[in-house]
Order: sequence, then C-alpha cells, then structure tokens
Amino acid sequence: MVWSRMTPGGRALAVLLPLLSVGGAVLTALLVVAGPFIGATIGANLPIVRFLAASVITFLITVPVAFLLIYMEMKIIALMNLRIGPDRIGPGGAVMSVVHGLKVLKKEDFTPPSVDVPVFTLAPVVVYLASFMTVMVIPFAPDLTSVGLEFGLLYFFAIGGLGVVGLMMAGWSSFNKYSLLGGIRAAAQSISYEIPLTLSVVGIIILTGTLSLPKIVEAQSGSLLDWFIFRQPLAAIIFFIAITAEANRTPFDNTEADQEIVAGFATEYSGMRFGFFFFAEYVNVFIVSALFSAVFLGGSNAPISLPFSPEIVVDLSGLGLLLPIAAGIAPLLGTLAIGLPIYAISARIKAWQALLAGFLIFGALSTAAIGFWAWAMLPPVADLVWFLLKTFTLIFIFVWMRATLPRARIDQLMGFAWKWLLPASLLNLFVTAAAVLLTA
Amino acid sequence: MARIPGSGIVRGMALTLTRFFQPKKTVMYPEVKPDIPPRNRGRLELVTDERGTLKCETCFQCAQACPIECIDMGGTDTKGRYAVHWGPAEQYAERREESAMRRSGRTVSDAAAAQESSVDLRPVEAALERVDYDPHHMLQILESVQGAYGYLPVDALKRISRATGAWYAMVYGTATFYKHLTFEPGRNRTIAVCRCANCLVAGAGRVINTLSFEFGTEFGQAIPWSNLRLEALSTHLPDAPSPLVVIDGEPQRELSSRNAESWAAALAGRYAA
Amino acid sequence: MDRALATALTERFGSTLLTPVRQRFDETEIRVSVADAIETLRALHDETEFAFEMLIDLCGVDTGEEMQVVYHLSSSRSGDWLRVIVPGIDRSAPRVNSLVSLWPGAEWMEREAYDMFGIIFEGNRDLRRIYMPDDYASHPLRKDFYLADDASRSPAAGVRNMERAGTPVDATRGTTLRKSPGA
Amino acid sequence: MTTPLTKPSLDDPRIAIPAASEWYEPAPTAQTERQAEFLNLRDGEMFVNMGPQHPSTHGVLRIVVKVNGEQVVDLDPVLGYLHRGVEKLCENADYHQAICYTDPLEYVASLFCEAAPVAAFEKLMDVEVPRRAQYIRVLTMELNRIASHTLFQGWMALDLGGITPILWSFIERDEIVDMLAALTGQKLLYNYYRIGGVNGDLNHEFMSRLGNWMSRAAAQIDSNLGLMNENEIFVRRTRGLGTLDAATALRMGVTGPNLRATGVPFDLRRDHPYLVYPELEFNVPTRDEGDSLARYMVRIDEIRESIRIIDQVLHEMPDGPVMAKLPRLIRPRPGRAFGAVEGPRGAYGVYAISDGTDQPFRMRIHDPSFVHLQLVGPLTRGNLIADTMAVMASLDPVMGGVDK
Repeated sequence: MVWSRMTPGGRALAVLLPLLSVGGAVLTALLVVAGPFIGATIGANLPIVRFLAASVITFLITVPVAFLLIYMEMKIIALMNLRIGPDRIGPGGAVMSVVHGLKVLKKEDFTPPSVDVPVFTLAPVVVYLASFMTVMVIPFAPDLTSVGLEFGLLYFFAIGGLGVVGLMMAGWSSFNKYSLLGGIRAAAQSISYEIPLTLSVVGIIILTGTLSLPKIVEAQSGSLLDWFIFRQPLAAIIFFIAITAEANRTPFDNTEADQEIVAGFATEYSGMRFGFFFFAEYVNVFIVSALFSAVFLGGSNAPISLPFSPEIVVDLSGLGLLLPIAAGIAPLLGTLAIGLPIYAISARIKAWQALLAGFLIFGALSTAAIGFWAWAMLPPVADLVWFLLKTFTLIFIFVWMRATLPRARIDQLMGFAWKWLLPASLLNLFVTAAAVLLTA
Repeated sequence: MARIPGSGIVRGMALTLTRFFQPKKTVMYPEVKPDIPPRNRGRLELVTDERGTLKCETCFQCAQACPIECIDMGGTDTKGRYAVHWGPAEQYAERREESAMRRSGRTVSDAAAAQESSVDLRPVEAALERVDYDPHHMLQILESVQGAYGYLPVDALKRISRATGAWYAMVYGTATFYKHLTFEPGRNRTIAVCRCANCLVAGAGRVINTLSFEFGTEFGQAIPWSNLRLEALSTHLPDAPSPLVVIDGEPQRELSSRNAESWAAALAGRYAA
Repeated sequence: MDRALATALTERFGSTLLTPVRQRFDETEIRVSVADAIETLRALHDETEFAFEMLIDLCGVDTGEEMQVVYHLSSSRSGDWLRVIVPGIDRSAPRVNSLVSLWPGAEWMEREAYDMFGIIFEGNRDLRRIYMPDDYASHPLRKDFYLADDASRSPAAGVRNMERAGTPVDATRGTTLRKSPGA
Repeated sequence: MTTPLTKPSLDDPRIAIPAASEWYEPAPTAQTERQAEFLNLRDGEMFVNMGPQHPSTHGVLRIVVKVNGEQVVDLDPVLGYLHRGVEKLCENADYHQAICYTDPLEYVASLFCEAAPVAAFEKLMDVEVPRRAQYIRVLTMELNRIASHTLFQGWMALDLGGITPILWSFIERDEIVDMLAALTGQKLLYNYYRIGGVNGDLNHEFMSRLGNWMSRAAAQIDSNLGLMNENEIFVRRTRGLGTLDAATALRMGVTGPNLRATGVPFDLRRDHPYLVYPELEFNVPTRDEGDSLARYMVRIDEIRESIRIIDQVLHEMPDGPVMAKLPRLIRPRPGRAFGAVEGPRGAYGVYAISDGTDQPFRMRIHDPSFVHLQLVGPLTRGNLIADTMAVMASLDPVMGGVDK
C-alpha cells in the first residue's frame, strides 16, 4: 500500500488536497449560484454589515495594540533603567508580551468565595468594553474611522467615563478593603478629571463648531500653526494632564498604587479577568494618545508638506503577460544581483550567507519601494502613518513619564484637579469665547 | 528647589532620556558567568594534590569551627570499617538544647532523652513494636499513640524519635501536619457506639451508618474536620439502654430504636455547627 | 574613661548606689535598687551636670538566680557610656517600674524584655508580646527555657489558626460577613 | 494494615482544608489598655492590614492600620515574622560563631552588625586591634554605609511610586558589593571582622576596583540624585511630612540620620569615638526640619562625607599586621562590655556578658531600626495611607534587624 510508505507530510497533503479541491469547487459553485443574492443582501443591509465589520475590526485592533504597548513599556522602561529588558523571545524580545498574554490565558481563573459573583465577573468585561468601544470613533485617517459619529467627542467622553463604573464594580464586589479603596479612588479621580478634560476641549468646539472628530482634524489641515496645540496651548496642557489621570498612568496611577493598596481594584483578580484589566489599561493609553493627536496634533495631517510632489503614476498595464513573469523572476534576480557582490567581497562569506543577505536586502528594498509607492498612491496610508507616528510619540512620552516620576498623593491629585486645572480650563474657555466674539 | 514649577520634573525626564541611550549594565547571566572572588567561601570542596590524593587529613578542625554545623565528616578507614565519624551530635550534644535539635534535624539528644518522662511510655512502646520500629510508618505510630493518650505528649514524641531514629523535626512535622493529631490533652472527644448483639438488634447499625455518612468518615477513625472520633464501645455498660451511644463517657439516654437515624443526624448536625 | 563622671555620680547618688561606681574602657557602671531606679534615671536625665538625654538600650538579663534590667545611657557631656544595672529582681515574679514616662521610646524595648524574660514593667500601657505569638506560654531568653515542653504548652497561634475551626468574627462590627455559596 | 508515609495529598481527608467561613481570622482580644483603645472602632473606621505580604513593607512587617476613608487614625505594627531568636542562638554559640549569627541581622549593611559584637568582645578580651586593621574596618564600614544609603535612596523613591531610582541605586550598590566581595569573599553577609582584627589583608582586586569607583563615585551618585531631589512631586510628598522635633526624637531614643535630621548632631563616631575615627576629619551633616525630606537629604550628605573619609583612610593607611595575637579559643574573663558603632541607621549596640566560658552568657543586640519603627505610628497619625509608606521609607527600617 502506498499509504504506509508515505511521510506524515505526504499523508496530510494526500488528505488535504482532494478535500481542498472539492471544497473549492463547492464554494465556487455556491458563489456562482448564490453570489448575486449575497451581494444583494449585503447591499440592502449595508449599515448593519458595516457596523458588524467595524466592531470586529476595532475589537481585533485592540489586541495587537495592547501587546505592542506592553512590549514598549517593558522595553523602554528597561532601557531607561539601564537594563536590557525583554530580549529572549522574538527579535528584541518583541513577542514577550504575546507570551505574557498566553500565560495569563492559561492561568487559573480563581473566584474567591466571598465575592459578589455576578458583579465580580462582569466588571472586567465592562472595563474592557468601555475602552474598546471608544476606538470606534478614532479618526485614523479621513474616511478611515469605524463610525463617523457627528458627536464623536461627546461619545468618547461618555463611553470613556463608563470604564470607571467597571472599576467601581470590581472594587466593590471583590470583598477586599484594598479593592474598595482602589475602586473609590478610581471613581473620585475619574470624576474629578472628567471635568477639566471636557472643559478644555470646549474651546476647540467653539473654534470649530463641531463635535465630530474627523471635522476637528479637518479644521487643522492647514499649516503647522493650525494645530490646536499651538492655538490652544493651555487647553493642550490641561488635556494632557487630564488624560494621564483618566488612563491611570504615573504620576496619577493611584488606583493601583502597589505600594499603598497592593493592586487596587484588581487585587482579587487573576487569570484572564486580570488580563482584561491589564489590556484595557493599555488600550486606554492608546486611545487617549490617539485622541490627543487627533484633537491637538492635527490628527492625520502631515506636519510638513514634502518639497517634491509624490505623485507617481506607474502604468503597468502595458506590460501584459510579462507582468506576472517579471514579478516571479524579480526576487530571484534581485537576490542574485545583491548576493553576488557580497559573495565576491570576502572569501570568508559562504555562498548561502551571501544569498541570505541578498534576499534580506532585496526584501527590505522592495518593501520600502512598495511602501513608498503606497504612500504616494494612496493618501490614507500616508495619513495613517502620520497619525500613528504622533500617537506612538505620545505613548512614548507616557512610558517615559512612568519611568521617571513618582506617584502623586491622592489628596494632592484631587486638589490639583479642582484648584488648578478646573480654573485654568475655565479661563481658557473664557478667553477663547471672548476672542471668538471679538473677532467675529 | 527650582524656581519654575515643573522644571525639576523636566530635568528628571531629561536625565532618564539620556540614560535611555547609555550602555546597559545587565549581565547576560547564562551566557556570561559572574566571576567568583578567590576569597569566596560559598562552596565546600575536598582538595586533591597534584598526584590525585586527598589533601584532607581528617583533622576535624573544619567541622569543629563550623558555626551552623553544616560540616559533618564520615567515612571508612583503610580496612573498610566505618571508623571516621565526626558529627555535631556527639560533640555538641551536651550543650545543645531542643531548639538546636529541631533546627538541625536530628534525633533527640542524650541529654534530652535522659530526662524522666512525665507520662507512662508503655503504649508508645507497644505502638512502636507493632510496626517494628519502622519510621516509615510514622503516621500510624502517631495515630496509635494518640489513640492511647488522647493526645501526643512531648515525651512520647521524643521516645519515638529515639527509638525509630527518625529526626525529631520529622516526627514533630508529621504531628503538626495532620489535623487530627493534637498536642493538647482533653481536646479529643469520642463518640463510642456499642456493637453488642442487643444494640445491633435495637438499631446500632443504623446509628453507625448515619453517623459515618454524616461525618464523612469510616467507623473507628477520627472525623477529619473536628476533634471527634467515631469508635466502637468495648463492652455494653450495665443498666444502659439498648442502642447505646457514649459521648465522652456519657451514655446517651434520648436514643431509642425508633429515633435512631434522626437522633444520629441531629447529633451530626450539632457537631457540624 | 571619664574620672570626673565617676566622682560626680558618687557625690550625687552616694547612698542609692548599691556598689561603688565601676569603670572600664569607655563604660561607667552603677547599680541601683528597683525602688530607686526610676528616680535615679530621672535625675540623670534632668540634671544639667549629667544630661544623659539619650537612652541607647534597655534590656533584661536573667542570671539564673535573679533578673536584672540594664539601661545604657549616653550624654552630650561625657564620652562614656553609662550603664545603669537594676539587679535583684525576683525571678518568680519580676516586676519593675516602667521608663515610658521618661523615655517614650523605651516602650518597645520594655515589651521585648517582657516577651523574652517575663519582666513586668508597671506603667507601660502596651505591655504585650512583641516577637512571640500572643498565646505563647513561656519566655524564651530565660535560663530555664526548654523548647520541646514549651512548644507543647503553646498553641502556636500562627500555625494553628489556619487549621482551627471557627466562626468568622466580625472585626468591623455592624456589617455582617457574607458566607460563601458553598458554606 | 500499614499506611506508609508518602507524599501528602490534599485529597487525604485527614488534612484540614478550612471551609470558607474559617478564613477570617478572629479579631484579637485586647490585652492591654493601649490595644483596647486601638481595637475600638468608631463610626466610619476600619482596619486595613498592610503585610506581612505587601509590596512596600521592607521585609516581613505587618502594620494594622485603622483608617477613616483614606486617613490613618491609628496604627499598630506587628513584629515577629522574621524573629529567629538570634540572642538565644548566640548564647549557645562560641564567640566566633556568635559573629556570624549577628551578621544577617541588618542584611543591607551587615558589616556594622559584625562591628558591634566584635567591639564588645574585644573589650571583654581586652585586646588592642592593630592600626591597619582599624583603618581597614573604617574603610569597609564607610563603603558599606554608602551602599546602604544609596539603596535607601532608591527604596524611598520606590515607596513613593518611582520605579527607576531603585535600579540605578542597585547599580551603584553592586559596584561596592562586588568590591567588598573581592575583599571578603561574600556579597551579602561578609563575615569579615574577627575578634582582634579582620580576616585577610586588602588585596589587589579590591584596591583596583576601589580606585576605579572612587574616581567617579561622587559624580555618578550626584547624577542619580538629579532624578528625584528636585522633582516637585517627590518634594511635595516628603516636605513637612512626618515631622519630628529634636526633643521628641531624643525622648523616643532615636539615633543616627533620623536624629540628625532633627538638628541634633549626635554621631557615635564623634561622641563615643571608636577605631580611628577621632583622627579623621569629617562633618556630621544635620538638617533642622525633621521631616521625611530632611531624613532623605541627611543621608545623601552622609554619602558625601563617607567618600571623604574613605579618601583620608586611603591616604593614611599604615602598614602592619591585620590581626592581633589571640588564642584560638576565645575565653574572656567574666565581665560585661557594651560595644556600639554608628551604623547607617543609627547606633548599633551589643551588650555582652561573659561568665568565663567560651560562650557568651548573655548577648543583647540593640538595633536602631527597632526603635525607629515605633515612630511610624506617631508620625503618620492623621496623614493618609500613602504617607505611611513615605514615612516608613524615610525612617529606613530593616526588618532583619528589627525582628532579630
């Protein structure tokens, strides 16, 4: 029998190939038969489909973003501490946070016997839900936002404020005094900082006359000086401090001050429930940074217009059948073309090393070329890159602050919000309104 | 203190940023081993000379000087006899107390064993005899000792350690590990059920079944979660009623053949509360 | 060695000193009775010619026949340590007056001496065990301490509490503790 | 039927697994007047247990805090989780062995824990320490003081929520520790001082490492301090917090930097000179404020003074033996002796009584952290929970010494 002499890979292929071909045929037939019907259904229910797709995509975005942020935090703080930080798993330890996530997933999800079970179970879900629902309104680029709400800013503050309900739920239901203190701290802190946070952007709302985030970004589309950080510097400072407190970042991380109240609201949580809190925290950092760059740093607007025109129109249609042939041969030729000189340089370099280096260099070059082409051809790519660049710069600042600053005391924190930030934001609002009135 | 508010924070931020780019101090441990200073005294080793013979002259000075008695010497002489022995037990026994004994994990010292026992040790001997002085049956020994005294007297523990050669720490550790073993007299209580023919006819079997079900234990064993023991009564007490249950030597009068199950369930409920 | 200090001490406390002032290296030693102890220490602290303002150490000593309480003082006027020994405390019921009114910092050191020797300091408001568990039965640094018997007498709260069946005690008074669904 | 002693399993019905209702510790019954006062809860107050497993306790300390919201009403430190009975152990060991029992007490600066008993035993034996050994002791002690103070600086920041300074501090400390390891062989518990001298002369590796470190120590430590010293958040959290005045400090038996931060220039190196300190030139830094910031700053000033002392010692180091002639078995005449040294946390003293045998009859160890821990209560009453940690960090207790 042939089967007994086959390798495991061969057996897998022998099973999979017929299955795939049959499955593919069935699928094709279905598409041919039912295609128009599916198309019509999607077309008729476009809002629902769009909503579902947007929800799934936003949910899926949060996971890699959280992993990336956790890695960034580990690495940057380590480097600032004169350590190396994660370096074993993946290039530069980059997969470390993913492994952390897997570890958290497989840990025991322990429910202490004295907790209020429904509330305890629901709390991390509420926290995570609140943070990922706000991702929906972030204007990554013009036309690249999940839900282009007219009242995006308001939605953002409303849903963002929902997170504190989850923290309170966690703190209350855990039946632990540390958790309770953490939950109450979270509530007090979030409520206090919501006010200057909201008031500081009212000036911008007056200037732009809209609550829609894409429109606020659009209002900053002129030169660099049109960015609201230059037109509303006081508001920007207040907003930055307030989002630091909202995201519970150092120096305002009193809700989970481990030297005082162990882990605050998350003390009794373990396993993936704790993972939800942890993820939500980092997603929060990402979204507040994104919001700051959208509202104050011009969002997806480029800070400088490039001196040359990036309009490159490559018409490849004239090549006809040669195009796929060229696409197939190009990597091989490129690898050889770069690898041979490397091989010739030194006798110590082996042929496979030269070829590998050639392949890698060619890969990098072609990726850069394609990226540049995409940049030039597709405006959303450039916009997205600018937006993410600004956002991650802000995230770097948050991590940098965490590596540097000690924690403020809870009463100093509250005093700062009510005695300094609130009057300052009111002053900013007053001055803006007066200026608008006088110039109008 | 800086004049401008926030300038201290900014200076700190600048400092961390410069450190961000400075060379790192991490020692990549498994690849790079830290150098052990030549004066390190962390590891004991027997040194050999260039011809491969041991340099140790068995002068015992190291064992004598070792403050925490981690050096012990033993071995065979040239005729294969077990001759060389140096251990803290002989040398320091007379001036060591129980604290050192428990800490270092040895059998009871002579000085401690020489003290006269406050309890009659014959049941201990009997219990030890039953398992042929085998320390592997420690739990069984302790259980039967506790069965005899109702608790574990310290002198009994010492005797067990001396007789079996088990470390006192191990005996003590076993005794503290299991909850049904106790060091305090008078805490253990027994529920004894008579199993004479009269009682069995009158419903003692039902009482036993109900009690062992309710307490979750086998008949003749300690009840895991309390200091109670479920036992058989050796003989029927004179002028006692006929399903007879004796709790701590007190015959229970309310029990009759009709209410056997309910009474036993109520009893179990009373102790579980 | 501060000869002037010895002279001054002899002049001031001549009658209350149980033995002559003894000096060796940078240490000066006096002995006073239990009754005079606190008054002597107060005088040493308050009077400007001594100004022994610092209590460096307070400890108990069990000599096998009697208990002692030993104070080590330091003054800005002298480079000598002053050791005040209060000997002759009854071993079966050791009892001395507390120094807390004079040096509040002595409170824990007295608690330690109580814990280790069973010396009762009258006037210390917080005289309870400091190192050993609350229900420990004996005093470890006494010369008649014998551990194995002692362990059997002491219930060893730390370990046994975990194992002891007990109803939850309401520490917060007024709120009731929830029972878990299983209980 | 025999039941062999096998590995215990939690399925064994004889092993008690407490039911959920048993997890609550019974409230302690008041044994003293003060404890009754503490256990009496007024309206709106509750107890919060900090420790023995808590991220910010230095070692295994438990503090029962009575709080009203976030405000600390009262607190009661519970000691004994690290109690090893070192005094009892020392009574059962001979004089050389006693030194290695005291060594792990204050594990952050363990040379001082050796210096005090050695000083007491030398008085008992009436032995003169060679001058070179005295200089070596001063040198190593000052190095250890710097190691302890740099670590304190990181700890203090860590307890206030800053995560970076502790790692920078450990880098500094590691250099000193490696240096001492080259000299003594060990990294944490050196066990270097002997009755009558030190164990081994200075070696080349130690001296080269020391020279290397001295050339940049001051600048490096100053640079590290730039992170916290002027940070507004740090200063606001420490200035005016836990203020101790000089009179109270003296009454509470406070010594060391905590006392000097209240303006009392008391330093055993000055006031009860030992070794060669009288011949060295150094300042006793003091501050008048007495708050947490002052305690922090005094320690930083002390680092600079220690560097100065090391410099002088290296210039004046004489030649000669490092060990006095002594019998192998130490058997002092009956007598009493008190030896004290100025440790990084205060006066570290040993009162030894000899009865003429080779074991101390009684060995009393006085640890400054033990006294300073008493202050946490009075200093934090009325402040917030977060301040408990800040004040405790600034007092710098080491639980190994507190619990003995």
